[in-house]
Amino acid sequence: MTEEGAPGAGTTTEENPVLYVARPMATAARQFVKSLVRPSTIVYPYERLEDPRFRTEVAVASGRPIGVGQVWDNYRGVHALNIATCISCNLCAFSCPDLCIEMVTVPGPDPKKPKKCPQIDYGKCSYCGFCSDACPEGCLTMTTRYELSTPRRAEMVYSPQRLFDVFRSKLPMNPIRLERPENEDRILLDPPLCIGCNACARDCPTQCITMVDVPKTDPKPGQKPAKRIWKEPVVNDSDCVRCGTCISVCPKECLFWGGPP
Amino acid sequence: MSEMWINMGPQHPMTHGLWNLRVRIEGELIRDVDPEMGYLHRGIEKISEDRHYNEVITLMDRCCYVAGLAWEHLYIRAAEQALHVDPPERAEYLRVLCDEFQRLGSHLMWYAAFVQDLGLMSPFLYGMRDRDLVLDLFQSYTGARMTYEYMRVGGVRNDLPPGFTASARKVLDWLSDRFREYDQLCLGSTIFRKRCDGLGVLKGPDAVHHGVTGPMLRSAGVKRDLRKDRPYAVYGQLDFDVAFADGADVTARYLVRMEEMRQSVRLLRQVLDWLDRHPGPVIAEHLPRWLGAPYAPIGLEGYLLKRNYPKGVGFSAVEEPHGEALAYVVNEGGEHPYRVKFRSPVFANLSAARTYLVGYHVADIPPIMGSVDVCVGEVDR
Amino acid sequence: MQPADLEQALRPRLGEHLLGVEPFEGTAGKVRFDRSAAVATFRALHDELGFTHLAMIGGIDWVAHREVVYTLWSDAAKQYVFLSTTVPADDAHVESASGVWPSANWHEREAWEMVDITFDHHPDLRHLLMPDGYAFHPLLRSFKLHEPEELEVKVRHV
Amino acid sequence: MSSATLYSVSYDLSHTLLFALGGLIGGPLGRLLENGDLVTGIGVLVFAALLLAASMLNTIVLIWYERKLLGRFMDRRGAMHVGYAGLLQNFADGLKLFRKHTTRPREADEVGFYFGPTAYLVTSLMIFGILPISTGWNSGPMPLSLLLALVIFSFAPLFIFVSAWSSNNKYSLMGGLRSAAQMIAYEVPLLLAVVAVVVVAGSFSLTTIVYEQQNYWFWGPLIVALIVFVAAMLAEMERIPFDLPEAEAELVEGWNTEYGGMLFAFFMLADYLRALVGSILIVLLFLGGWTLPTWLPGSLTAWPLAGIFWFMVKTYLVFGLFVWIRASLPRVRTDQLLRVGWNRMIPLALLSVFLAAALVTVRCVPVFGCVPSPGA
Amino acid sequence: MGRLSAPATSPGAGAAPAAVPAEPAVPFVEIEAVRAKEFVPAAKEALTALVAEQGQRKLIQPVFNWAGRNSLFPLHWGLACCAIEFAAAFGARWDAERFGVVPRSSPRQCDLLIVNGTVTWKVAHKLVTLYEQMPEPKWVIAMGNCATGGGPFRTAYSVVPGVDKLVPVDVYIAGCPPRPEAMLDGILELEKLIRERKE
Repeated sequence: MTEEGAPGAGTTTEENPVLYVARPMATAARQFVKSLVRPSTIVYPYERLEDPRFRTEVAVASGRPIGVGQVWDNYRGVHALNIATCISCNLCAFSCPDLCIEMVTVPGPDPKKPKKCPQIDYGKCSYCGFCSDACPEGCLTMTTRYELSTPRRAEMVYSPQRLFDVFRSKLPMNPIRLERPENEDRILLDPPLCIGCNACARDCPTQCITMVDVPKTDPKPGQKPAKRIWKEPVVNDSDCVRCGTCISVCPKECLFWGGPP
Repeated sequence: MSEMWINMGPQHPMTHGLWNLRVRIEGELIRDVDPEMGYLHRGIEKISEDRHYNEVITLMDRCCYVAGLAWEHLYIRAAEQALHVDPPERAEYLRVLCDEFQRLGSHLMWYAAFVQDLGLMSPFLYGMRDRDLVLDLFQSYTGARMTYEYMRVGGVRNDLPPGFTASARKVLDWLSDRFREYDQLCLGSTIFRKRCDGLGVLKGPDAVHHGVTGPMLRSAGVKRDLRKDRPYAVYGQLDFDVAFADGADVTARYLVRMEEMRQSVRLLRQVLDWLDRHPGPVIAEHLPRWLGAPYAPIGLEGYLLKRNYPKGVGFSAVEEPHGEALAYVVNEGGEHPYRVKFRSPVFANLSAARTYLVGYHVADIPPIMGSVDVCVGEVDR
Repeated sequence: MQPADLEQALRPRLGEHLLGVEPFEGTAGKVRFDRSAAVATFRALHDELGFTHLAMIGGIDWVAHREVVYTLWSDAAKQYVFLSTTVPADDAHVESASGVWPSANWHEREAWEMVDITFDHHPDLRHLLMPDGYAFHPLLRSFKLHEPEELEVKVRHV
Repeated sequence: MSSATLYSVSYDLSHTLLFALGGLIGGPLGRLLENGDLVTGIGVLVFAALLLAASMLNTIVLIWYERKLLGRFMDRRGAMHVGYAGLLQNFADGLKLFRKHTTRPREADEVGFYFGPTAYLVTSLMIFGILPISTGWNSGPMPLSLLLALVIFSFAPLFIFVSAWSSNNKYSLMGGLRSAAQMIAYEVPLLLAVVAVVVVAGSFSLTTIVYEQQNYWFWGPLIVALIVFVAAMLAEMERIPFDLPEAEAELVEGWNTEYGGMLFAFFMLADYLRALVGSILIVLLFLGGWTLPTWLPGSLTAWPLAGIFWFMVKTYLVFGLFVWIRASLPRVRTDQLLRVGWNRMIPLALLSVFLAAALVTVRCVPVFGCVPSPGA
Repeated sequence: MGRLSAPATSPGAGAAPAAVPAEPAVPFVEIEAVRAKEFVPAAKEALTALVAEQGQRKLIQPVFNWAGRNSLFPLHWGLACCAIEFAAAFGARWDAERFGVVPRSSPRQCDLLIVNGTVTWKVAHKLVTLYEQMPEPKWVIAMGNCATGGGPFRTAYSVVPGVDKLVPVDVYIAGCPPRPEAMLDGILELEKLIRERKE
C-alpha cells in the first residue's frame, strides 16, 4: 500500500483493544460536549433555514456551521405568477418536461379575449425550473416556498389565482434569471400556401405579427384563381418571443421554424 | 440446521434501496446469493426517447439520486458529442466542480449508510450532517438539494453566485477536519477492524473479469480511474492522485473512498482557484435555439430534419462516485434522441455479488453490501 | 490503438466475418463483425488484444434490424472499443458473450428483455428488471408510451 | 441497618388500613378484616404495586434519558416536542402501543407467541422485588438475594427463544438462536465476576455487599471483575456492541420482528428493565450502592430519601456509560462475540476471582484501605 | 455573455432576504415547552367528559388520540430519491425524532407508511402486503410526486401512477423530492388530521 495516492492511514495492525475502543469513544465524547452547547439541529417549525439569520453563515458556539449562507438565492420551490404581465404565450406549458402545466382561462382586461394563464399541478411538477427559464416576460418565477402537504390530491393543483397569491405574498424569489439566449431562429413563411386568414396575427401573444398586403397574382392558365385574402403575415423579430403559437394555429401549416443554420 | 433461502428485501434495512438479495444460508454461513433487481425500474431509457435533449436531464438527476450531477455530466457529454456542440472552458470547470462535490456528497452518504450497517449509530448522523453542507453548496448555485437540472447541452445553466467560492472553501476546510474524525470512529476502533478486515474479498483479476469498477476495483489494486486514464473535461489539467489499496476487502474499500474524498478536496481547491481567476461564458454561443434553453415550442417536430442537422452518435465515459459510467446517445436527426443507453457501475458491481458474498456469515452481508455502495436508481434505471 | 491497427490485428483471425472497423471519436474504433463469428471475435479481443473488461452491452432497435453494441475496455491500451453486430428483427439472436466475460450475464439479460435479442448459450436468460412473465419488450420502437389511465383511487373505510 | 424495609412499610400500611376499616365496620365482619393473613396478603399487593409503579416509571424515564443522551452524542436534540423536553414522549409511545391492534401471524404458535413476551416482562419485573435501592427501599433480609436476582435475570433467553420460535419467522428464529447462544456464553463470566465480589464481601446478600463497601467501593480493587461484569452485562442486555439478536442491519428487528402493539411494548419495556437492573447491579456490586464515600461531607446524605437519590444518580450515570458505548462502537459478529466470551472473558473472570481471593488473604490494599473481616 | 442578470431585474426583487417575515426568535426553553401545552387541552377535554359522565369511550379517546398522533413510527423503507431526503430528515440537521417519529424496520411495529419514491408494478404487491401487515390504526403518507401520481415517470410502462391506487393515502407531500422540512410538514399535517379525526 505505497506509491502515489495510496491511503496509508489506518493500516496499523497493532493490538491494543483498550486504546482502540477508547479512541472512538473519545471522539464521540468530544462531539457530545460540543453538542451540549448547541446541536446542529434546526428546530424546524420554529426555526427555518430561510430565516435571515441562517442566510449568512451561522457560527454557533461550538464553531460548527449550520448552512453555508446564501443557500436560497436560487432555490426552486413553488411558482409565483404575475397574472398582470402574463402574455399567454404557452411557452411554460411547452417547456414543461412533465406536462404538468395547463393553460386555463382567467378573466382578463378584455372580456372578449380571455387570457390564458398557467395552472400547475404540483403532484406532477418536478421543479426543474424550465418553465421559468422559458418565460419571456419573467412573470413566472420560482419562490422559496416548499411546504405543500395536503390531505387532498386536488388541492395540489394550483390555479393561476393561487399562483398569483403566492406572487403577492412577496416570498423571496429566485433572483438568478437566465437572459434569453441569442435568437437565431425565426418564423418563416411558405408564401404559396398562405391564405391570409389572419389567425396568426390574431392569436399572437405579443402582437408582433402584422398582416401586409400582397399583390394579387394572376392564376396560371388552366388553374382556378386562388381563394384567399391577399394579405401575408410579417413577423417583427425583435418583439417575437418564439412561442410558436402562430405555427400551431395556422390552418394551412404554412409557417415554420427557420433561420440561419 | 439445514439450508434455507431467505429474502433480504425489498423491505430490509440492509438494502438501502429497493432490491432483493436472496440468500441461501446454512446456519449463519452464506452458500449462495441471487440479487433480484428491477423493483425500481422506471424505464428512464424509454422515457428519454420521448423527450427533448435537455429534458432528459431531469431524468438523469433521478436516475442516480445520490450522484445526480455526475449523471447529468455523463449524459450531457454524450449528447454534446451526438449533437456536435462544444462547451466553453469555464463550463467544463464548473462541471468538474459539480462532479467532485458530487463525489464528496455521494461518499459521505455512503459513509453514513455503511457505518449504520455496522451498527455504528453516531457516525451516520455525522455523515448526513456533513453531506448537508455539500448539498447547501449545490443549492446555492443549482437551486435544489438533490435534483439539480443544472447542466445544459452546450454548457451549464448559470454561473456561480457571488461569494460561492469563499463558502465552498470553508466547507472544504470543515470536511478535511472531519475525515480525521471519521477515521478515528472507524479505523480507530478495534471492533471495526475485526469486522471488516478480510471481508468480502474480491481480488483484482476476478474484479476485472466481472466488470467491477470504481472504488471496488481500485481497492483490489487495479489503478483504473477514467479521470486519469482517459481524461475527460479538464481533468487532464488538474493535479490529483488515484486512490487505491491492495486489501480487496471491506477495509480497503473504506480506505479508498476516504482517500478519494481527500483527493476530491484537493481537486476542488484547484478548480475553485481557476474559477476565481477566469470569468467567462458558461454556455456555448450560437446554439440552435432549442438547445440553448429548454424550450419545446410548437412546430419543432421535423425541425432538425428540415434544417439538415447532422446526425451523430455520442459516447461518454465518466468516473462516477460508484465507478465507471457510460452513456451512448444516438441522434437520428429528430428532436428526441433515438436511443439512450447507460451503463451503471453498480449494475456490474452487483452482478458479481456471488463472488464476494459466498462463504461469509449472514452478519457480514450488511458491511459487504454497504462497501459496494448500492444505488438502486441507477441499476434499475 | 487506431482503427487501422484493429483491422490489421483482427483480419487474419476473422477473415471475411470482419465487416469493417469504423473510426469513432473517443474510442479505438467500432468493429463491425458478422454474428456467425461472434465468439471468435470475443476471443480475439479478449485474449489477443487485451480487452479484458466488458463495460456494456446495448441493443438498438433499427426497426428492420437490431444492432448489438458491445463496449470493451483495455487496461493496457487505456482505450474503449465498440463491437457491433446486426441481427434481423425476425431472427434476433446472437451468441452469448458470458463465456468470455462473466460480466456479460446481466447485460445480456437486460438486452434480451428490453430489445428482444436472444443470446444463445446464455446460462440464465430470464427477466432481470421486469417481473417474470412480462410479455413486452419496452425498448422496441413499436412500444409506445402514453399517459396512464385513470385508475380507481383507494379510500379508507373506517 | 434500618429496620424499615419496603415490605414492612407496605405491611404497616395495609395493617393500619384494614384495622381502621375493621374498627369502622365493627362486629364480626370487622373482626374478619382484622385477620393477620389478610393483612399480609394486602401488604404484598401494596408492595407489588409500589414496585411496579416505581420500576415502570424509572424505565420510561430511562428510555427518555437514553434518547436525549444519544441525541447529543449524535449532534441532534432527540425527542423534544411532546411534553417538556420530550418527557411525555415515552408515555405517548406506550399509550399508542397499548391501543394498537395486536396481530398474530397465522402460522405462529398461539401459546408461545403470547407467553414469550409476557413471561419475559414478568421475569424482568420480578427482579425488582429483590434489589435493595436504599436502606428504606428493600424487601427485608434476603441472604441469597444476589443469586436469586441473577437466576431470574438468566431466565430471559428461554423466553426470547420461545417467542422467537413461535413467531414463525426466519429472522426471528435466527435472532432467538443468537440470543440463546450469546446469553449462555456470557452467563459464565458474569457469574464468575460476581463470585469475585462475593469472595471479598463474604455474602450473597446485596444489602450486605453494599455495607461491605463502607470503607471503599469495590470497583478499585476489583477492576478486572468490573470490566468483565460490564462487558457480560452488555451482552446480557443485548445492547450495542453486543446487540446481535436484534441486529437491525441484517435481522430486521431480530426476535421481535413479528411483534407489534402491546407485545412489542412488553419487549421494549423488558429490555430497558433489564438495562436498569444491569445498571443497578453494577452500582450495588461495585459502586457502593446508596452510600457515599466517607470523606464527603455528611450533609449530602443527611436528608430523607438521600439514599434513593444518590442511588439513582449512580444508576443513571452507569447507564449513561452504556449509552456512550452505544453511540460510539459498532456491532461485533456472532462468532467473534462467542469467541471473546469463551476465550477472553472467562480467563479474565477467573483471574478476577483469584485477585479477589488474594485481596481477602492480604486484607489491606494501599490507597484503598482494608477489607473488614467477613461477616463482621 | 451577461447571462447572470442582476437581481434587480427579477420580479421578486422587492422581496430581498430582509423582507422575509422574520419570525420572532423563540427561546430554547419555550421551544421545548410549546408542544407540552398540547397535553393540557387533551387532559382538560378528558376531564370535562368525565364530569359530564359521557361514558368511558369518550373519556379516554382524547388521550389516546394525543398519544397516537405524537408517536408515529414510520416504516424504515427507502424506495427511491425521496428516501434520501427521508433519511436526511432523520439526520442531525432536522432530526425528525423530535416529534417522536422513529423509523422501525418491522411493519408490525409501525403506524405510518411513508411511500418515499416511485412505486413500480413489480413492487406494488409487496407494498400492499407491508401495508396490510401494519396493525391498525395506520396511516399512509405519499411523499413526493412519484408516490402522489407517478411523477416524471408516470408515462413509463412499469410505474404505478400514484400509490393511492394501491393503498388509501392520508397526506400527500408535493416535491421532487420534498425537502426534509416538507416531509416534517407533512407529518405535522398528518398530526393535525388525526387530531380532527372522530372515531
